[in-house]
Amino acid sequence: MQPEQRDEVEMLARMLLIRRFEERASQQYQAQKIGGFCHLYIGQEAVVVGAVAATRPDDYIITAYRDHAHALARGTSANACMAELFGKETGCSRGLGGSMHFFDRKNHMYGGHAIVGAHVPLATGLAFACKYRNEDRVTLCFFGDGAINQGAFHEALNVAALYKLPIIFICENNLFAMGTSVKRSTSLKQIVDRAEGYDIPGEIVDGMNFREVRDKLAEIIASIRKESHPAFVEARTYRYRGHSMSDPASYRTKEELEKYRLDDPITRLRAQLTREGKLTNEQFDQFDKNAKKVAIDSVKFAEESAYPPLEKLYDYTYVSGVEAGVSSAKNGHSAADTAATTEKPA
Amino acid sequence: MQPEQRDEVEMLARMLLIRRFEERASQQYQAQKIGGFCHLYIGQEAVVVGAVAATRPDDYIITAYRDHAHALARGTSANACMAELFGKETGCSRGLGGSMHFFDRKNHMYGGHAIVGAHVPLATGLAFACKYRNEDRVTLCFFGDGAINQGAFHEALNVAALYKLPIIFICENNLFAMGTSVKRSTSLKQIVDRAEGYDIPGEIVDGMNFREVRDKLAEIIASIRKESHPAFVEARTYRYRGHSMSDPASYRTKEELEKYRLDDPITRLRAQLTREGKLTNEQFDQFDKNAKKVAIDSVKFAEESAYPPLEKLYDYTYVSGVEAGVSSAKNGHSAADTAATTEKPA
Amino acid sequence: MREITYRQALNEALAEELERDPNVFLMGEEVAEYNGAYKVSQGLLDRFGPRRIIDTPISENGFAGLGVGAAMVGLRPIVEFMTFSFSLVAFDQVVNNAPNMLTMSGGQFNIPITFRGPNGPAHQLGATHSHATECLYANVPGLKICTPATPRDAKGLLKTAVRDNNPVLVLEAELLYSSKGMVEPPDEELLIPLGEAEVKREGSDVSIICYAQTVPLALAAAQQLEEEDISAEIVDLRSIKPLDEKAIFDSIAKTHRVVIVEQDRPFCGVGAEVCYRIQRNIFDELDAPILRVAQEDVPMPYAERLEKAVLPNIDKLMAAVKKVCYA
Amino acid sequence: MREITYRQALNEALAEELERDPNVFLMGEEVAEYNGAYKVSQGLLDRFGPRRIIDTPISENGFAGLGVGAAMVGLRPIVEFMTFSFSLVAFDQVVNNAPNMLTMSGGQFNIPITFRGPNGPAHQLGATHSHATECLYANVPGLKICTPATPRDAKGLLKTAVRDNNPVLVLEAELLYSSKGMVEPPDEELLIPLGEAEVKREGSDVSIICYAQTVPLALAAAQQLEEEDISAEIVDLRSIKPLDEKAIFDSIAKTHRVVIVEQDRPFCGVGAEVCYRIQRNIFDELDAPILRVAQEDVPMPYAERLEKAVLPNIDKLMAAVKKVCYA
Ligand SMILES: Cc1ncc(C[n+]2csc(CCOP(=O)(O)OP(=O)(O)O)c2C)c(N)n1
Ligand SMILES: Cc1ncc(C[n+]2csc(CCOP(=O)(O)OP(=O)(O)O)c2C)c(N)n1
Ligand SMILES: [Mg+2]
Ligand SMILES: [Mg+2]
Repeated sequence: MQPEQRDEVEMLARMLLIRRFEERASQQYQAQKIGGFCHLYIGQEAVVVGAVAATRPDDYIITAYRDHAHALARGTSANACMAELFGKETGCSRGLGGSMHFFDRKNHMYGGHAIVGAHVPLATGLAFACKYRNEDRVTLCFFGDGAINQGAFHEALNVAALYKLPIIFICENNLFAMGTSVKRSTSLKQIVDRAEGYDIPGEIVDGMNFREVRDKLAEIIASIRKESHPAFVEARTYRYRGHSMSDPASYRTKEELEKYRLDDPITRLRAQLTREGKLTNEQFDQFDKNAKKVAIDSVKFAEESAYPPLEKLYDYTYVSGVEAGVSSAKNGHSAADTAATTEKPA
Repeated sequence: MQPEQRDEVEMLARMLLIRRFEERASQQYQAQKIGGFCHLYIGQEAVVVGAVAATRPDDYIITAYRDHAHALARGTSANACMAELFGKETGCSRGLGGSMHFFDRKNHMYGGHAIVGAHVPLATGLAFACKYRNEDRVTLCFFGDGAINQGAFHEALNVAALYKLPIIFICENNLFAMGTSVKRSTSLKQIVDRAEGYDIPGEIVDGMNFREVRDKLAEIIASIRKESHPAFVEARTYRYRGHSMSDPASYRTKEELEKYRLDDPITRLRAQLTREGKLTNEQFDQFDKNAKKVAIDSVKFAEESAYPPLEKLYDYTYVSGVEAGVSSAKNGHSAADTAATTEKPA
Repeated sequence: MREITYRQALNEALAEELERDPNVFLMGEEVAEYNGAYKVSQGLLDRFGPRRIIDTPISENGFAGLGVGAAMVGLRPIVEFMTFSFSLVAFDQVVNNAPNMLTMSGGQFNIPITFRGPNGPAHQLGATHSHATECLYANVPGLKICTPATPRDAKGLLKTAVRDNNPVLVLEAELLYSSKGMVEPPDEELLIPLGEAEVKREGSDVSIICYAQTVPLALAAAQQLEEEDISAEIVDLRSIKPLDEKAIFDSIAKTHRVVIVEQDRPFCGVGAEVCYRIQRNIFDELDAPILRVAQEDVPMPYAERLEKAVLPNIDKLMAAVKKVCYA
Repeated sequence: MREITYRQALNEALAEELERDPNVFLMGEEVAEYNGAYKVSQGLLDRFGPRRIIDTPISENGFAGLGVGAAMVGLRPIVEFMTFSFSLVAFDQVVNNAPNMLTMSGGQFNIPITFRGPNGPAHQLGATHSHATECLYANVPGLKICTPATPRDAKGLLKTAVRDNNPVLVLEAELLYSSKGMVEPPDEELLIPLGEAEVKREGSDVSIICYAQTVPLALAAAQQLEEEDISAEIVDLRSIKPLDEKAIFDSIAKTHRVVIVEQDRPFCGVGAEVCYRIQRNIFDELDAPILRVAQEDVPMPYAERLEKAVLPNIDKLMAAVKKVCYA
């Protein structure tokens, strides 16, 4: 099967949308419209968009808490994303997940997971299901350079290799896990070497280069669709902002940041497309204007959306109803059960 | 510093003692004098004895639940070991640990740990303490081929590499984890390759060959004493018995077992020593007779020993007393605290 | 009805659910080629093949998470923990990913997974291998927990668990695997709803609340109490969560005296929660303080008589019953 | 006495213990170069150097186990969990290796380790990041658990924890890190014993049992109740295990009415155990059923008003108090 080729200009527009969305999110966080933790993706756009450009829409993707871009790249609307940050019912997780827990079943985006490394086993489960059902979908599992030191990561890679699951482990190596540089979290010369310990083929890609990410992923995906196996990709990238909104990132130099900014993934793809006559400056400006408008509109949408109603507080703990045959007045819901446990205002 | 050289004949005698002790343990288990789970080491003797022959008595050793041999190799008396299996107060863990939890502080044997993989982080703690105190001790951490797929193993290896801890991870690869062959638990062609994923130097040794184990370990230990670092050793060995006393081991062929028996570590070292004129048949028989006697005597000792007194039930949950300065009538013990919680016979 | 063992009942439940629904699969250490460490999955590999009966490496956190992931896309995994003591290395997957997914995704992903295996102290396995995990997991919203004590309950609850669209823990009792009991024949579908207790013996003087391994203990005590003219009603919770408050309250409304006998450790144990519910809701029905018999609050020692002293036993239970009866 | 923040109190405790005993070291994610995710270890790397203030990879199970191993040979590790929600991936090390070692080794190895970090819901962190772990760990024999609510208690309890020869969990309250309170000057050694509750406010009509983040809540309620002529006594447990039964019973002997307000989830929560102890031991002192205010039994939602509805709050507490006072 041919690797999917998504229109590059469209993909550039998506990177722009991510960038502008994250800038708005940052602003709204500072305005205290957004609560909890908030981790921005600015600088890393080429990784997820490059990867998505190489996948079919029905391939599975799953990631950690730095997840806004993964939803947007997959087609979740900016409105649903911003509304989620605002904790509104129109959010992609109905306001119950927040920044770290974006989900979009329709677009096969399986989260948004906030315990470092803990979603990597989940990813093997998605891939397992594809193999079990004899589907040729591929699962893309994104995680950070810090996650490779979690036990969950290790167990998942071994199982993926053993069962030959159709999965790509994509390490977004942005050089830091919070304030800890990769050098201080593992003794490896390069992260990709960890894959050797499982006999999983590994590749390094320049995560600031959309085309390189897309082409390498397309190649791997084609191989997996032909015959199921796991693969590992270390995407070398950089986050321009701090770890989260509350991190001043004083553990790195201004020079380092500037060096990476010069390599900006959006600027780079734009230059390539312009050079090749596929994009004019006017078109780019139009895309950018549009991205900004979509981001601003999403704030408005989020602001105007309703909060999740208090009455629904107990509605998401259990699904009621069981498969077949079981019936009991008491089965399947716990509201009555739990309501008795703690006191309510009279 | 020179690698320690322990007398080979003495080491052979120790292997014999382990063999005879385990045979008695098996018999006593069948006679229901021993409870719980019981995992025998028969066939693997050259691994731990070879390793101990290369260490100083003040080096640290720690292992999993197949631990009788590790205590015996380190100098714990057969009496204390058998008494532990009988659940007697004279046992090496006062009858509170049982087969899977042998401890001997005096001989620097730090357990006996029954959750697969969970002692590997403990081992890094022992090694960390040595480095922290600027001691040149080495920690030997033994575990099975099944343990390398636990998250705890992974996290420990990474930390050991990162902190350059003085530790040797010794995988006793006996080809099976219960009924699961290595081929079915990891996709690696050889276990030692897993060490590459941490940049830890790895070696394979023939675990049926005492001298090879000892010499390789001596070399590694000398290197570590010179400059602290971790190392990984895959010792290829075989267990003659089932996983535990309740396992008929029907997942392997008689032929496979017989093949390994021909390579018996005791027979092999005996032959080497005899060939070299260091051991006569009479001497060997005497050692064997002695080993059998020590094992039989240990049963008698265990039988005649007292059970841990019921009054001490609460004595091992907390140590009373704190370091300095803290004083309170209520602090440091919980007997009174817990006694109130559940009902006692009148 | 015919008499089968608890182990066989579980085996039948697994086979029937695997047969019924191609989305159901069984995964765990030694479940396939070895036929299960405790032989609960005996014969299933032969019958259903390696696609659906799957041996795993010793990676509890990994394969529990794999199960949760597979459940996100509609499979219905049955994950066996060789014992629930080993589920502690998978704790994060069981308490974070399985039960939180529905909330975190705003209702998009329910997780129809069953975690099962023996739970609680068996015999002389020592401190690391004797965990009774029911109270730890019962604390977690989003999980359901059942604790069958008889072959019939084992079969009926496990089958229901597999069909439930939420994560359910079936905490089996290793010491009861070989015990026997009457169970409906295989051609009669046996489904026992989660959240329904069962009065295993009627009585009028005192209610003994029990579950899993403490059910036979309570029944034995009831017999002995009978001789001393104390009539004990035995309420088997069967499910810890949801908890069948009504069955508990109904019994106490009759007896006015309660002893809870549980297999877990006392501090924040299941009995503490049951006690709270009782005194909060039917305080005036109580003629005596509620008493509990649980483990002693110490790590489990290996030595047999110490282990016995730590566990709930008939002497402790009898003493507690007499105390609440002022007998 | 001088006024300092809870964060500063913890920082002083760490510095003093590191200064006093060369066997003490601090280890965790971002504790050194970053000065702590919540700045509790501010300045310690500068003062004590990288040998004793140690950054780790994101490997909670690994470094918790490293700490336990180091404690086996006499070091006194202080292991920081960035939050106790992340301790769930290290659950096995905390509940198996740390507390069982003394028993399993027949008394040869005690484990003088301190696990510390923020515990319980903070603000809009969602289901995975809001775990209140006190009842999970309190169930485990061999652990001690304290839950300071004031800067003074934070300093005094943490220092005691480090000196205790057993594994101790210091469950801090993130939402209180910036709160202020009077604490003895640095030259006065401040050690508060584990297992001693403190009456934070005297009262005569009702006892409110609380700890950690619910202490300020209880104090606020007491003030409001005062206006309605209800005099509430506020008992701050300070330690969950050992539990200071006497302080609880003494207060109830005065007031005869109790509400327990806890920050954890209700099912098998700390309040359930406290309730059991009370009704078992001083049943006749009670003039009303014991009521509890805990979290609602649902995974924590992100949306602010839903989170507020899940948490214990002053309205729920006031309502419960009035109910037990029949007011
Ligand atoms: C098990 C666990 N430990 C700690 C944390 C706190 N934490 C959140 S993000 C993070 C750093 C992760 O870094 P990395 O994996 O490199 O991803 P990045 O933030 O760079 O995208 C840490 C330590 C957590 N969420 N889960
Ligand atoms: C976490 C955990 N999971 C499962 C078990 C049950 N178990 C005990 S030993 C064992 C096999 C271990 O095999 P290996 O590591 O190769 O050691 P060997 O028995 O061959 O010495 C298993 C699965 C356990 N003790 N701990
Ligand atoms: Mg990173
Ligand atoms: Mg093995």
